[in-house]
Amino acid sequence: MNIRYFAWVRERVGLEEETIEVPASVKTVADLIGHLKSLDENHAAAFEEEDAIRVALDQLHVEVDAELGNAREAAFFPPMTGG
Amino acid sequence: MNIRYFAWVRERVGLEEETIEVPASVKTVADLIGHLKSLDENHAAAFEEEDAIRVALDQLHVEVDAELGNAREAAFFPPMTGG
Amino acid sequence: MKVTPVVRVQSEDFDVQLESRALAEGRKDVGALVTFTGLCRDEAGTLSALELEHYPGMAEAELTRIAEQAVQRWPLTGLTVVHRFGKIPPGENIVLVVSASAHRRAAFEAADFLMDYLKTRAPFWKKEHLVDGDSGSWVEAKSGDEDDAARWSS
Amino acid sequence: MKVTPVVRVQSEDFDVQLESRALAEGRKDVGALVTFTGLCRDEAGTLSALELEHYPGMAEAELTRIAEQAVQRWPLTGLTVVHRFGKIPPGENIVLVVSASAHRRAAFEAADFLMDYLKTRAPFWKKEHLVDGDSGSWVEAKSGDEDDAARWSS
Repeated sequence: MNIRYFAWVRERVGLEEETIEVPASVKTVADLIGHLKSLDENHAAAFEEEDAIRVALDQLHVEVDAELGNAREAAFFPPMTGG
Repeated sequence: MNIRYFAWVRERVGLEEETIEVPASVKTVADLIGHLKSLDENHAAAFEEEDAIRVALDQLHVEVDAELGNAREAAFFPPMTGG
Repeated sequence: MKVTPVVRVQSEDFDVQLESRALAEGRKDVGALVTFTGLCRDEAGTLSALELEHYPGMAEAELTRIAEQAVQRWPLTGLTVVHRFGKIPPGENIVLVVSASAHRRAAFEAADFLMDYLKTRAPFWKKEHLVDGDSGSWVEAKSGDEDDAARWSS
Repeated sequence: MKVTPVVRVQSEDFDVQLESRALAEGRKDVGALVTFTGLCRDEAGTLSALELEHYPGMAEAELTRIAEQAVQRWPLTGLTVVHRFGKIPPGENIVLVVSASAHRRAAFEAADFLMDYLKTRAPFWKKEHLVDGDSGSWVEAKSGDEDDAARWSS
């Protein structure tokens, strides 16, 4: 699965984008966050304030309880500040 | 006193502007309307629908119970439709 | 720093870009600029022009009073109101409001307020000229306009 | 007749006049044209630039979803949204919304709605670059922005 990071989430992870193998046990966005946090210290630090992070699956906003389903891309970012 | 008329009030009176002597008994805008109605048929027709007429004294919106005081100009017109 | 609104009543057209620039150019404290342009519609092809009558002197004075209220009520960095009079064909501009502020809500609300108040209080009257040659009737004030204006006094 | 919103995400500046004309010129059914321009402020001289990061693809998609909602909700004759990305110095444009309608309330509300939704839903993030050379912090979302957006779901 393709994972993208933006703004301070990107800075903390240290990556703009990565492709990961999703374990079969990972069904929801919350599961995916748990998995990403286990990867290394940077990921753990990035997802420390979980409540401050927003998620999109295939470029659509979703909540953390959303099923990953057949999504090909997940993106993690802080609350938006455009406009 | 200088009296001005706008829009359909002007068309019914047949005058843009006129200067009249205000009788001592005329104290308020309502009194003035009564006096104007007595002048001729055109004035009477213009003020027939009294509720539909708005008034300004010296270029400030007022209600019909306003005192004329030292006002030099009264204007009568329909509800405004600018913008 | 007190903002002095720019108010003009004129027969000639206005330039939205020019009026916007006057409020924003060379400044770094403007975060939001709202323009409202009111245009003459042809009412599905029936209207050949609107004729805007106004009360010279009071039109400027009343627009200034409304604009001063907006400046008191919202933290604006600039406010411009231009209203045309005379015969205006469909597709042409009638009225312009430009409001500038550090913040978007103030700019939006001030422009919205100004248009609502202007509609019910500024001494302008519209007469319709029809395509079939009739000089049609005077446009009637809408009760909805009074309701819109009343939103701001609650 | 269904209106198709114009949505663009770009690094280059936009021309408010050009975008306004595209919605009004040659038409006689537009009675109200509202433009909202969001500009970069210098925060009392402390800010040298804002850096706008965006999620390419999703930014366009999300702005289009918001614009389609506005078109469903209000009787618009046209709607345009342009959002810039990259480094933007104080005084320069960031975002533009232009809404056109027969009636002023629809044009005002659609532009206002679009800005509120855009602020909380379009994937853009601002980082401050400071005059003293620091690349400052990421701008934090304001709870007021969520409140503004919530006004439209009541």
